[in-house]
Amino acid sequence: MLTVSYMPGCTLKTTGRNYEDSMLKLLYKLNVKVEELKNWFCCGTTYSMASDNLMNQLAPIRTLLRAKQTGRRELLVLCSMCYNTLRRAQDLVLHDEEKRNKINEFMYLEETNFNGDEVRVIHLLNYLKEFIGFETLADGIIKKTSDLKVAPYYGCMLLRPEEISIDESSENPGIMEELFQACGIDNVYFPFKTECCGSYQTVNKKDIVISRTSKIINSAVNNKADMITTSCPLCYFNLDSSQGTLVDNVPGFKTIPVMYVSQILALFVGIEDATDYSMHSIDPRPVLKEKGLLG
Amino acid sequence: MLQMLKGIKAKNHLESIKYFLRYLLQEKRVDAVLVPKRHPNGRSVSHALITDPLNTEGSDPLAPVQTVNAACILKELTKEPTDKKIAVVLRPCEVRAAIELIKIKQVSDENLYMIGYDCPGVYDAKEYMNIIEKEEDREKFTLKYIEAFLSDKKEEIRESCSYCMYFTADSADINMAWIGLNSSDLVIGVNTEKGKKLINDLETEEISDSSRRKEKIGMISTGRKQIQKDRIDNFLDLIQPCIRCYNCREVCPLCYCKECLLEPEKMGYSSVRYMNRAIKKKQIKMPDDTVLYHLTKINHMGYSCVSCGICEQACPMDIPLGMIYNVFSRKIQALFDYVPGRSRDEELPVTTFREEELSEVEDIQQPRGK
Amino acid sequence: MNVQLSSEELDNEDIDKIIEISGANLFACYQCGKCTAGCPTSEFMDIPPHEVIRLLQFGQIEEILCKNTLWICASCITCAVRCPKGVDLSKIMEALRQIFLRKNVNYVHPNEVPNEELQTLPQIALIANFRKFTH
Amino acid sequence: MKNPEHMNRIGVFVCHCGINIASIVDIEAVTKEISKYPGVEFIKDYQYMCSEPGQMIFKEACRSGQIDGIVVASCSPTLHETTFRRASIEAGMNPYRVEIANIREQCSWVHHDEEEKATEKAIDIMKSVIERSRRNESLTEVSLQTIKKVLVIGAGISGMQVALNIANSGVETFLLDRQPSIGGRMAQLSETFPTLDCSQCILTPRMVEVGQNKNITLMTYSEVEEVSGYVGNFNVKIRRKAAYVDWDKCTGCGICYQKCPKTVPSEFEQLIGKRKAIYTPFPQAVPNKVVIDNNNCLYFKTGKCRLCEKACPLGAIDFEQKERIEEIEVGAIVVATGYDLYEKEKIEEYKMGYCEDVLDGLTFERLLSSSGPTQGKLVRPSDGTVPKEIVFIQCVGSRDPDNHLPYCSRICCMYTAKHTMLYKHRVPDGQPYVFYMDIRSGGKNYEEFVQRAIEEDNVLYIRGRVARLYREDDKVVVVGADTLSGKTIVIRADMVVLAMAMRPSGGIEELSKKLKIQVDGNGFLSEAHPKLRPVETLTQGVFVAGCAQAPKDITDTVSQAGAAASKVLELLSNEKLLHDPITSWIDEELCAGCGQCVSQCSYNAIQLDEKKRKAFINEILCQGCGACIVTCPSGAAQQKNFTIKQYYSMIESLV
Repeated sequence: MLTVSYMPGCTLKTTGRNYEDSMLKLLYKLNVKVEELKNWFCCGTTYSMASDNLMNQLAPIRTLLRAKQTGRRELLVLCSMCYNTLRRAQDLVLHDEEKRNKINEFMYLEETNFNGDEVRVIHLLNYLKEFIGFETLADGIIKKTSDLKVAPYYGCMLLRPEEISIDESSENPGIMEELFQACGIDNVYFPFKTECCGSYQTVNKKDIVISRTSKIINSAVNNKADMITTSCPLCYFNLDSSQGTLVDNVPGFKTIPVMYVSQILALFVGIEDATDYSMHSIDPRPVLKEKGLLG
Repeated sequence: MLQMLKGIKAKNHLESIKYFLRYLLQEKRVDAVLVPKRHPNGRSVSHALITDPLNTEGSDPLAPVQTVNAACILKELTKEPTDKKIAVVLRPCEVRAAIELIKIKQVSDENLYMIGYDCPGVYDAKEYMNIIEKEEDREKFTLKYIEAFLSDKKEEIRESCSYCMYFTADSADINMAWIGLNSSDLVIGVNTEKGKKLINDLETEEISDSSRRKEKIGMISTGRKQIQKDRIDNFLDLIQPCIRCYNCREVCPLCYCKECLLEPEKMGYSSVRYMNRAIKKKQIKMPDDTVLYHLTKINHMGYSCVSCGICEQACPMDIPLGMIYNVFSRKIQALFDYVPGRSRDEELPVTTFREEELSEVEDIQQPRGK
Repeated sequence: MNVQLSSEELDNEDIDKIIEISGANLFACYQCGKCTAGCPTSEFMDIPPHEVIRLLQFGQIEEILCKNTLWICASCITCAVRCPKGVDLSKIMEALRQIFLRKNVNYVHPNEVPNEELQTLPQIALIANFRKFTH
Repeated sequence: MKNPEHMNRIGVFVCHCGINIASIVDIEAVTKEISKYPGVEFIKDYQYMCSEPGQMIFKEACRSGQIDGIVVASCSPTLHETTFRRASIEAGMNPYRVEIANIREQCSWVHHDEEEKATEKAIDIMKSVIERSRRNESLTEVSLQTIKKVLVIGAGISGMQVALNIANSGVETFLLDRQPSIGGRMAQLSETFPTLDCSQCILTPRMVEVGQNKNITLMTYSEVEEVSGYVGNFNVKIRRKAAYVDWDKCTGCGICYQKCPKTVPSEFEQLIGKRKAIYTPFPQAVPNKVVIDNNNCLYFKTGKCRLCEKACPLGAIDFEQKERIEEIEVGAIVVATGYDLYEKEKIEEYKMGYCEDVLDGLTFERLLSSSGPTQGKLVRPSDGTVPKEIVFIQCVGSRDPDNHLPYCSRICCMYTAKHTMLYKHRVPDGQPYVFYMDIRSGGKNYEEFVQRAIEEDNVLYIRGRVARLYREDDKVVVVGADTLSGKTIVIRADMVVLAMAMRPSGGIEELSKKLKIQVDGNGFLSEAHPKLRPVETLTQGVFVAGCAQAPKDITDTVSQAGAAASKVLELLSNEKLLHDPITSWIDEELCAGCGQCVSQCSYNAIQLDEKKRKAFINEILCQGCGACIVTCPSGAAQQKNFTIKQYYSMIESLV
């Protein structure tokens, strides 16, 4: 049995609950023990790019220190924002000796230092690929006949900047496609899979987010997808929640459900109770029923 | 990986080594064996080239004295090509020196089989002569010495041995091991294809657990590392007593030039010139090239120096040359990530250019600006 | 409005600060516009991203701070990934926001976010937004 | 005071260089001091030593028989060493007895505000050079016979031009190419800028001329295997690949490829056209001979077929043919290996848009070419429709140091303009768009050509890079910027042409190693000097031409080819080559045979005799760089007239 340390981040306990729940159930079924860090910190959600201010790096580094103290090499993260923030903070510490020393000096109360290479921040997708294997995952697929077509949406934070990308290419990632292909799930050509959804502008500049998501959603719909799938709680929120406004304002706008990768996988391996469908503003159940994934 | 030669049973290490050498000659695996042998009067040892198996009696490679770095003898032995195979029994520093000499083509290893052994270090030769004088059973002195070494009794070995980090002959064709091993059987490590050929149909048994040996070697290394000096602050003071006898050059296994660049006649110095210079500079030091001599020697040999310490032993003025060489050459070798005698395949640092070194040069030439 | 250029104008403390905070080399930019072409939000900006760098090259930092461009940027880092000259524009945008916010002014006022929004918005959106837009 | 050992009658000439030296260095004081220096027999100063009267004084002194060594204190030896050495020859003295003491660049110029010190330094410099010249030997230049034959590697327009120029001067030339035919990239082009004349029409006659030239031996379908020797005497082993066809019999009638059942994409057609497994690359191929591509031939793959063999009326097919190594000897080598395009697959952000209708420039040329797969009809490879909206993107992979190649590929601005015009001529109602960053149109009539495209053919030039391509329906969406208006531009294109960066053709690195010439950071061949020796390499006797050296257009390539040819002819015009005698030699008494010098020699001039345990220097290869001398711990390696003793005495005179 595999055991892995896990850092959920703030949103997976609230609006992103479906993501965490489905992931936990999925990994349980795959015989992986997920141990949440006892004492994690909010990562800051967005990486601070001001090089003269290291305060913002303390929280992610502290979380990494906690992970280091577990003695495990990997720290599993699900949220793209957490992934990005932790990875970049780690990268900073690893490659900039001066800043590493400064940060470690500041955290003199900690029992140990963080050097940058003790813990690998690993995203769920990489974890599934490297530690479980897509073939193993495929072996557990029981819904083999479904012709559900998914549009895998990556967003920004898993891919950029290039040096922290989960995949080898920031422009043409393929890990989700690979995963779906291995599991016999169709995916569509989706040229907007790496285009930004508008991110945190959703708080005070809704119009930007609406404009972005409409392009992304249209591209998925035009390419005949039944479902957009993502692994970021903010992308999920923006893509899902903006559709209500779009329906009201754009004549002929076609909606499409948005689901987390783990939600879809859970369904395919036969876990039906992983998800609270009432949290979706575009209810995926009709499509899921049509495709034989829900009874 | 170490293995035990099964056919060889002897009461102690020395005996088993002798037995092995005798075996090599008897079975005609080699035509001759070069090994330190006790003098008839029993006081000192010197190298003998043995062809008759019976003459291996009296071999004493473990005797804690080194009168010559045997790599020098190999230069003589392989000057011209012969078809006779020779097994040479060498201390680790001698193996390393020999490998360096192979690289610079001063020793040909075509027909040589290098057999190294765990080295307990040696006394200063003069001191050894004094001690052995008082010993009744000179044969047994070597064994007593090894026992003392194994039981960690502090022995007054000569200084350059006391910080030697390469006391196991891992780059020889075959190395004979005893440190950290219980048995008095002959335990060997085979490190090259050649070594494998030498023992090919002998019955052996693998030694599965060598953790105690590793531990012991680690312990000795750690202790020795602490003794090593890292810098020399008074180089000029240290070499001041030099009388320019050039003994250090004569005994150095790696000084291979036919005629030293630093011979006065090569400098083109005439009496007139000495005089002219003295007039111009008000005075000059005579002999005037001690500093130049030592610096040049370090410059020429630093990357290959194996720190055998034979130069220090040879110095009539007791200049700590072994220590000086050890400090300088370790720094030079670290620059190139080079350990002399570690491997036959490692090229001499001065004869190659690594690609990353090239980029260092480029970086200097094209500073990155805004 | 004319831009009057002079050596003093160009040798500007604020520009040095931008370079310090961002670590980006403004002067490597050769104005190819690839950042603008790829920017997902450029249509909402007063001035396009490449012009931000151009104005910085002219030392005209005030010109930029009064535009909305730095607040429209969503830090998606597409520009930095594609830049042929390795100029990290996303870091320059961050530096510009910092220059503004460090004068102790907020661009977004957390108190003014409607309560029902606070209930529905994910934490990451709120925290990220406040991090980028408040001092 | 006489030195008994060495020549000791030295004449010294001090040049004022107008006021360049004399206004700083006190010539009188120098002359006075040096005249007292041991061995100085004669001293004279003059306003301009290099002038005619100055040289007269110099020659007179040489002829007097009074002196046997000369030191000229003047400017840098790079300027006038040759002048004075030549003068000494005329006066009957060995030129290597003349040395220059540099008291201008290394003294008066750099110490112009400290006259006294400059004078002292001038004296020191002169003393040390006098010391050195005391032990100079009379040397004679080494001469070697040259082979009056030339190898040209690469038979594109550049290599063809070099070969023709040389062959027309009566020198035998081997023209080698790894392809079955000569012609290179230019044969693939449709029309050429800025005249729009047909590439084939101007190239084919040249190819025929090359094929028929008595002094040119074609070695197509061949590669360089090994190069040894040196300037004037190269020995080259050439691998003649197996064509599986006896070229002595083959007439290129083409019956075989009509019968061949196996069709594969044609490399010459950039994979949008087809060829057979037995083929000539294109109908006008020179030599007009077929080759069998054994990777695709059914017989080689399955053991069955041999239809071509049955069809060939001349019995030329030979499935048993083996590749063979041929050896040739030449006096000079010209490298003209040309270019490849940077792979478009490396542009990740465009990949989402890739389909059959996104082409690189060369493929577009084939699409335009009247001998191409569509006979010059401009249609989309995907569905055969005529593209109405066509986007050209420049600088793809070029000028992108962070992700791709840093340099400008130099021809794309012009050929893109050409592409737009050719497109408009074929599709008058179509709309071409060009994304550019700068337009570089510095050649004769080039700017006018670009302006013509913009003004007369209504090509819309958009200043900015393209961030991304993706497909939508059957269109390719191009997302770019126009930095002039500050707008993001989106175009739904029917076809996209990428002006991919140019890079040296594959295999150039191995070839450069074989030839011992250098490549630069981008893989192009390095010239000996960027301005003054643009077609020579640092290895004597090896020259470069065309895009192997840097991106360039046909005009520049042909000019450079001419330059390379003239350098070759200059070299071979001498019966014998003279080699500077200042070379290294090994003192056998001292050499211990350690071999360290061998690995230091960049010119392969040193060999080790392992039996004798001695190193030997081939003085023809030795360039006198001194690397072996520095390496040799024994002082066995020495350089003529730069011996260790000479250095010691130079130092001695200074300290």
